Amino acid sequence: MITTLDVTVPAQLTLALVPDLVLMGGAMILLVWSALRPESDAHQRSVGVASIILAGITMVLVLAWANRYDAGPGPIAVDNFRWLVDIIVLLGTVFAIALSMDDNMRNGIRAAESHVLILLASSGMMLLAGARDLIIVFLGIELMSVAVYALAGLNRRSERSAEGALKYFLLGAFSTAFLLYGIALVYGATGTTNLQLIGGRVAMFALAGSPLLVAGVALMLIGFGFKVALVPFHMWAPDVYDGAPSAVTAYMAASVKAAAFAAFIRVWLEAFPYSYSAWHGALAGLAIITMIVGNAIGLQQRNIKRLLAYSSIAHAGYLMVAIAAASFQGSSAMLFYLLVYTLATFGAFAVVVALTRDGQEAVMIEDLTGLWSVRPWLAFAMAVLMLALLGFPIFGGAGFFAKWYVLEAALQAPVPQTTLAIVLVLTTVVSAGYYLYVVMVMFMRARPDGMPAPERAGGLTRMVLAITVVLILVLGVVPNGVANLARAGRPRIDVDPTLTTLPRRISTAPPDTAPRVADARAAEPNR
Amino acid sequence: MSAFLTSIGYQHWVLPALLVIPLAGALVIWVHGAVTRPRCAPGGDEVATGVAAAPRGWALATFAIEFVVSLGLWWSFDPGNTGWQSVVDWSWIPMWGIRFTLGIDGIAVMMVLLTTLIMLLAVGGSWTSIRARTHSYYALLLVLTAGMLGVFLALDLFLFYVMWEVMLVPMYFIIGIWGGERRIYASLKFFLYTMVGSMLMLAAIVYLGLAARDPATGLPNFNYDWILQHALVGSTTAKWLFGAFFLAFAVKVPMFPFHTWLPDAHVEAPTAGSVVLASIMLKLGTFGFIRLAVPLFPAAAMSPTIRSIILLLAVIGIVYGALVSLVQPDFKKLVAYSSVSHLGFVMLGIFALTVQSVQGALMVMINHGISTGALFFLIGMIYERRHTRLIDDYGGIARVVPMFAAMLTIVTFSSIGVPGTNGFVGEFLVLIGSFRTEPVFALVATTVVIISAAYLLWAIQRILFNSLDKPENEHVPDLNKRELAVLIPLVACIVWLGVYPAPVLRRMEGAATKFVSQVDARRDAMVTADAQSAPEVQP
Amino acid sequence: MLPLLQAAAAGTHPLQGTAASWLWAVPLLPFLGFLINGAFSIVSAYHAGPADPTLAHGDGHGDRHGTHDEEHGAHGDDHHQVKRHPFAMLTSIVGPGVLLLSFILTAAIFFAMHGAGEIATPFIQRYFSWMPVGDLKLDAAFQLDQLSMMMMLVITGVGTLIHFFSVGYMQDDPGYPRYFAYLNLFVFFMLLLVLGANFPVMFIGWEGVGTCSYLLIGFWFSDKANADAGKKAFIVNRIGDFGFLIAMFLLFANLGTLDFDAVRAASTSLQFGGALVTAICLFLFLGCAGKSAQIPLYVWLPDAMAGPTPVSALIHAATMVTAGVYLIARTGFLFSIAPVAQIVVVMIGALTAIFAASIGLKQWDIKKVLAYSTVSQLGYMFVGVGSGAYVAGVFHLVTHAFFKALLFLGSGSVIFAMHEAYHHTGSHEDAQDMRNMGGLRAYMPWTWALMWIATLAISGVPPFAGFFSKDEILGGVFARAQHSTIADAHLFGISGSAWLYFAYLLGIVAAFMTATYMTRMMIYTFHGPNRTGDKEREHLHDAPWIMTGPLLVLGILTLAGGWINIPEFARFLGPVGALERWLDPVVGASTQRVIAGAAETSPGLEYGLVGLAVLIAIGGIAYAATRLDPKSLVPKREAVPEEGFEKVLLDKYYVDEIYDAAVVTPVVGTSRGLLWRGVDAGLIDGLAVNGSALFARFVGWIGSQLQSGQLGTYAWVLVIGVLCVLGAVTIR
Amino acid sequence: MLPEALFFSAVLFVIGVFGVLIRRNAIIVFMCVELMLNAVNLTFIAFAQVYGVAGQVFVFFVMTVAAAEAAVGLAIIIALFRHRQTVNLQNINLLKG
Repeated sequence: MITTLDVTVPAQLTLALVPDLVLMGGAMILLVWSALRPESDAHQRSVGVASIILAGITMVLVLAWANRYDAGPGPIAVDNFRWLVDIIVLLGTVFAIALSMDDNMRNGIRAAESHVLILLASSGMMLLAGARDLIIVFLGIELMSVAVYALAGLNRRSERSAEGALKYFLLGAFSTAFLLYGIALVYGATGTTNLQLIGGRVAMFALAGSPLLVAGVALMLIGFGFKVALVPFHMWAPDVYDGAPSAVTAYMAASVKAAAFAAFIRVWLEAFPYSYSAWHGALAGLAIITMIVGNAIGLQQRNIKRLLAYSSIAHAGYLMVAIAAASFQGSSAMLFYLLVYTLATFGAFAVVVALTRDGQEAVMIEDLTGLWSVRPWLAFAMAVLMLALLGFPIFGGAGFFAKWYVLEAALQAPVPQTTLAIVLVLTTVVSAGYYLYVVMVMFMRARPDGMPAPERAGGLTRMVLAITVVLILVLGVVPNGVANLARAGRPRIDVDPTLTTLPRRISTAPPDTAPRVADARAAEPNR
Repeated sequence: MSAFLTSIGYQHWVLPALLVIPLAGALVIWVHGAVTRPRCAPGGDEVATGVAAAPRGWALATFAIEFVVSLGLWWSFDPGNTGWQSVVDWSWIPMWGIRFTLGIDGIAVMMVLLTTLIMLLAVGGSWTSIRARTHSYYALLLVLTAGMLGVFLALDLFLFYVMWEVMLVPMYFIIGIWGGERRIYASLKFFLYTMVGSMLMLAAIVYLGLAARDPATGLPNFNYDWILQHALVGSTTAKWLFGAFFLAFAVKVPMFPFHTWLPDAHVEAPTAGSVVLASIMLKLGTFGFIRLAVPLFPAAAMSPTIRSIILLLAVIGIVYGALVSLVQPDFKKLVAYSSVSHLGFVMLGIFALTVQSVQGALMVMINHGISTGALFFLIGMIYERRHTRLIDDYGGIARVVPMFAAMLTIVTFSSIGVPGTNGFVGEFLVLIGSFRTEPVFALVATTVVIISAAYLLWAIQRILFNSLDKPENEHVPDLNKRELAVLIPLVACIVWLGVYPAPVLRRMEGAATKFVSQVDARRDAMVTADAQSAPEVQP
Repeated sequence: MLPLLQAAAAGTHPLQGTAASWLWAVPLLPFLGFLINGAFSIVSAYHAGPADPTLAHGDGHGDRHGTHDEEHGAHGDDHHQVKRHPFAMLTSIVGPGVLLLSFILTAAIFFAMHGAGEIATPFIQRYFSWMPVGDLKLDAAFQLDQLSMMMMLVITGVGTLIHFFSVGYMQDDPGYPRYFAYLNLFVFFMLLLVLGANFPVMFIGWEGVGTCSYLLIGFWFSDKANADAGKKAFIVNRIGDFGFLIAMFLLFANLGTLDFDAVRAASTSLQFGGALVTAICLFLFLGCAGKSAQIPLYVWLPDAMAGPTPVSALIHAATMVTAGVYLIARTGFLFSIAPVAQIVVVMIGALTAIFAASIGLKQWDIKKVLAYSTVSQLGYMFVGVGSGAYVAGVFHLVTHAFFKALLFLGSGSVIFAMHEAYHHTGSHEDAQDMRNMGGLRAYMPWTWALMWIATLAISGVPPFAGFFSKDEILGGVFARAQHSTIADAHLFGISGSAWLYFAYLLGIVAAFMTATYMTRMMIYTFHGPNRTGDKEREHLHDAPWIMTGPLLVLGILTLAGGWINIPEFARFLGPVGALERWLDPVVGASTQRVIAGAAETSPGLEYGLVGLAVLIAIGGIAYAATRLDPKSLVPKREAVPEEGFEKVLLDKYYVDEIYDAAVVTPVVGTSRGLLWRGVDAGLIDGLAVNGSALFARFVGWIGSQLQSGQLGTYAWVLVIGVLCVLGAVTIR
Repeated sequence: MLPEALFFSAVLFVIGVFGVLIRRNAIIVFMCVELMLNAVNLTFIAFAQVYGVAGQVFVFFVMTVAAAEAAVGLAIIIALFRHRQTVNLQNINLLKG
């Protein structure tokens, strides 16, 4: 019998958390160092470099830990899903720090601790990736969020930054309360906070219809929905993205979302597969409305950061399709998607960073007019990134495969998600309206006379841009390696031996409307 | 000839080579452009400054090589063999069941040859009309070629889809950057319109690949032949899937009422863009019907209701396109609407489902590619001189530009379908074949022989004939040698295919017959299976 | 039948190895001429443009005036230095030369055929496979039989004469080689039409001649009226071609073949008078009505006079317009089993004959008179072939080719002379209006004499050619009205017999009108005082011999043409019914089927009919000669406009205007207003396409309005979302 | 006992929600959020009566996290106050659209 949070088993906690702990510890040390010296550009950069190195070390550690260590069904998951999410998060971390070093220079931000905050947020994300207990989930979310609240308000000279941070903080805390309440209710319904135990008990005691559980699931859905910016819990996102420094925005749009989604899908796959019929309607509805509204409002945007914000909302909708599939196909698809999405988002924000001038309030699409004639490579990169976000084959590189994988997962699910698939493809067409608008402005409008060419982008920005674009394009032709990893990176269900003897199909709902993970796994061919 | 081709292992490398050559050419031009960019003033007149010489020269050379390489297919293709030929089958993404499979049948061969020929000529048509950013232009043209050929060659549905989308982007840029006044609107409309259809097709392809999962490995499989045999879907599902494919292809064809992107795209695109759109891209839609939509879902496509609806739309398109052409003030738009009419014939031929009508549809595809391509070239040439496409801005210019007039007249006759030109062969076969199964539709479609004569003759009368009453038309120079070199191959094809189409028909006969018999047989088989209430097979 | 066919296929046809194996060269020679003349034309006209046309704005191209003046020639009205085309000499040799060669070859084939004795089956030459598709096996094949032989003689014979005439008529035209190129091409297609061994090959010729007609009518394309006329001819012809196509489709769908021979063999399986064969025949006749200018599709032919006059003679009188008659004779085996269709053909023919004749009565343009006359005469031919009197119809086709070509060429000479005269003085008068002529007999005696011969012939005065052929048609109709399969059929509840009698009556009346308007034309043109003008008058003279020569030959043919099919009552003239015997293998069986074994008309009745016809002809001439006073005419510019019914006739019953109002305007209006602006731009593009884009933007706009920046709003939306989710999971 | 505790905590939670919705002062809104968190804590405690110590452990975590959150949150509010001289949320709407 698994007990909740048995701290006496180091293998389940301490050892399993070594990479996270290294990152956290390192971040603490860097925090102290960053505070030791007065604020200056040089200091900011050196802390940044150190942060990147730390993130790199952590990544090496993650790679070393992967496939080496088995912890059983404890509060910390030790599976490929976690490691892959860690890698995606750390990749984002490196990009974010790199961009933020350049962006800080442009905006006159000298706060060296910004990089450390990113590291701290990342450690929260890594915790989320490995969380198999609702307590850990909560801790991860909060660790991540508190750091990001601070990051959002990083630009102390900017009123917009402060406003964004305030909105993020208040609404974030508000929604955390819902999440927490949901956790409490689920705990009340099942008596445990361990995900796999919840799943097992729901099945064993036929709790799928229990009002406490259903309400708890719904509130947790809302809590996660806020973190990943689902409509109608999305309203903070455009404002916060707009106000925060571009590098932080990228980090929020990509990594925060990736980590939240990782926890989201793990909770849903491990804890709530047997309450499928309870949550599926609401979740699918949120996915549909998110895809539609996100893309539709995107059409109205002229500020690139807001445009990318709505784009990220729409992408959250697409990812919800993978969750709605309620299968390991879905989680693999999500991993692949998150990686590509992280690359594309950081790439796009790198362009924003490259276009930012000091003292400029916001980068508007009009600033891109005729970019092709003055900064052809930048325009080319942006076009690729836009097409990647659109999910266009070859020219959009891996963006297409990401969508492809999600579609495949949706249609291959135990209950094929045909409606969601159709909404996904149709709203993709809507999204073409604004992605192509960006491309059009860059290539098809002549640059007005007298419009200054953007300053030459910083080296790190260009590096981020090059890496993301090249990776996207390469993965767009040969996705094999990453796709194989993503397929291998499924959450592991360490089935509780006490549950195996019990009938699995206890449920208040009719049997065929309540597909289970077990079914999903059976449907998944053995490979 | 075929012995020589065998000795160089032609059929083993030709298909990938056809894709690689243009891409390599594009890469060379791109790199050249990137290296020499500082010398070119962006947006400047690169023809006058000589910057354009390198890219267009390279493009011409690449397309010439491409054409010569593809020409071997004429001999290496074995008309007696109805299977896939020159197949290459490489692994691509094994875990998703995606392979890189190329192959040709009689239909694809002709389409490939048409494509390589038209693209070669398109360079000639762009020679002086594209004056800015020539490096990018020719590189995009080459990429576009690879995409279009990929669609014709793909035997893997995934690959088909990828290629289908790949050709969209270069065309989007070609219209959007080098197009006319309303190019931005037109290019976006073109892109979105096409994408609505193709995204649904993507979902359908995924569904099919999953439905045809390999029982041994559990992997989806997107191989065309495999899906044809193993993707068993229930009749309702099949109708939905067919609907998705239908939309994708119907937009591309374009069938009434999905055609309104075409006039805008045609009018705003630069000459070569219009030519490629009309000559090749529209054919991809009908090719899609022949290759995918109909054979994959014969029972759905040929179910009485759906079939009648499609035939009705086709015939409406035929008549409607012709009538709307009648009143167009813009010659390019006129030809665009006439394409709606012509492509309606193709759809009629395909869905009438007789050997004659299908062969006729294929001929119309080729003929329309040649004649309408030539028409757009001619419009482009006169546009370069007078900078107007409005019919009323001309009049009587046959006196000033006799060679242009001669060419335009011949091409017009071909488009009208005067016997002895290629246009007649296709239309005649479509109609005579359709009449056997769908006499009423064929009858209505036949009335268009009258309207088509009316709109085209009226148009060329107002351009070439009547009195030369506008002073600015009095000193328009006639076609130059390069332009003649572009047109003469097309005119030669017009006459050749009108007088002696048998070699082409023979090469396509196997594929067309196979299409008809296979669809017929599978339709009946599926209807019988349905009657026995076969359970819905879930993927 | 079948063994014979096989014998033919096996190459044991009696014509095998004779001159007939050169059959392919007959059409190919004119085609060669087309290529050469076409090359002359284009090479001389073409000045290569600059390599970069965008930069060139017409500078440095002052040397292209040579090509500017194409519109002049016979029609031009400016003073200009006559400058012959640089290739004029070569064209003059090649153009008529190829035709002459072709005619000689045709004659050789004719003699080979004549010498070979009775040939029961057509001589079919297959050259290559044209459209082999499934069970449709279309070959590029020629078929030589007595009918096509006869047509070939007419085409190449009359064609050669007209080519020679053209050398004189067109020599100063800047488009001289182009003219001959078109003319040669026309002859090529016409030969294809008559030689084709299956319907589609015939159809190539069928549309090909239409195309050439289009090009030649619009030869002086700088004048909008000419270009309009060409276009109109093509489009109206296309209406007919629609019928031809449908007939082919019906044949193929039901009989599975389109070869004449095979269709003839398979036609025996068709039900006599059945709906299918009637439909086929009616659709075929629609084709004929278009090509041969019958009601309701005759409207293009009068306008077609816009072309050069020799073109009118060749295409719009002698050859192309008779293609419909040829087609019915060729497919007589179908028509003879569709009596209802035959009634339709006869009636349309008869109505056309009288309708066009009545319009001819009031035309002032000399060519227009001849044009309506042609329409009217074609009506006669259809009465003939429609009533199953195939030989009579074809006979009239041949004689009409002679005398109408003569009339047109004669009128060409007149116009040529008038034009020259006006040209010398720089006058801008209408060279074709009879009111400007008068008394030309004194200036152009040859033309006068020859045209009178033709007039008498067309009026049906013995012993000229027209008399025999027209009489045979009228006699044939009368006989069939008495007894035939047609007489037994019913249309609209009226017996075929009554229809045929009615047709006969119309034919008689039309014959009277024919004599009248032709005499009117001759009197106004050649007799009475001259109205050309004092200065101009001295320049009037007969045309040069290159033009008058062909006229002479045609005059002889008009005189003697009737001899080829001498009727029983005139057996003293020579061998009776030579043409009938010659054509017997082709149309004999069909004719017999229609006659259904009826006895010959009684000699008494026959003499009566002939007498009536002659009376009518002479009466018509006398009526015109006595009632018309050329002295009262004034030149065109001084003439007062007609009123009343005369004006209706002059304006051709306003048929063109009615077509315009009933067909053209509504179609164009609907297309523009409803289809293009309404459906296309409004409904599909505006509502569906841009509408859905707008709708998406509207949704986005609503969403972004909600995004007010107010934290309170955000919290409210969030809580509403919470309630919705809670509701969704709890309420089922 | 359990139903009463749950009901009470639910009422507290809803009060907190309404506070967030209605009040316009950033500090008070934040206090309302804290109220909601404490409502949840109450729920945990109530369930801990049934299931054991885990719920109580959770409450400690929540309290700690709330404290950390408060620190960051107040800092943000102060940062904004420096710019705007107000913490009234109605006046804070630079970012919208």
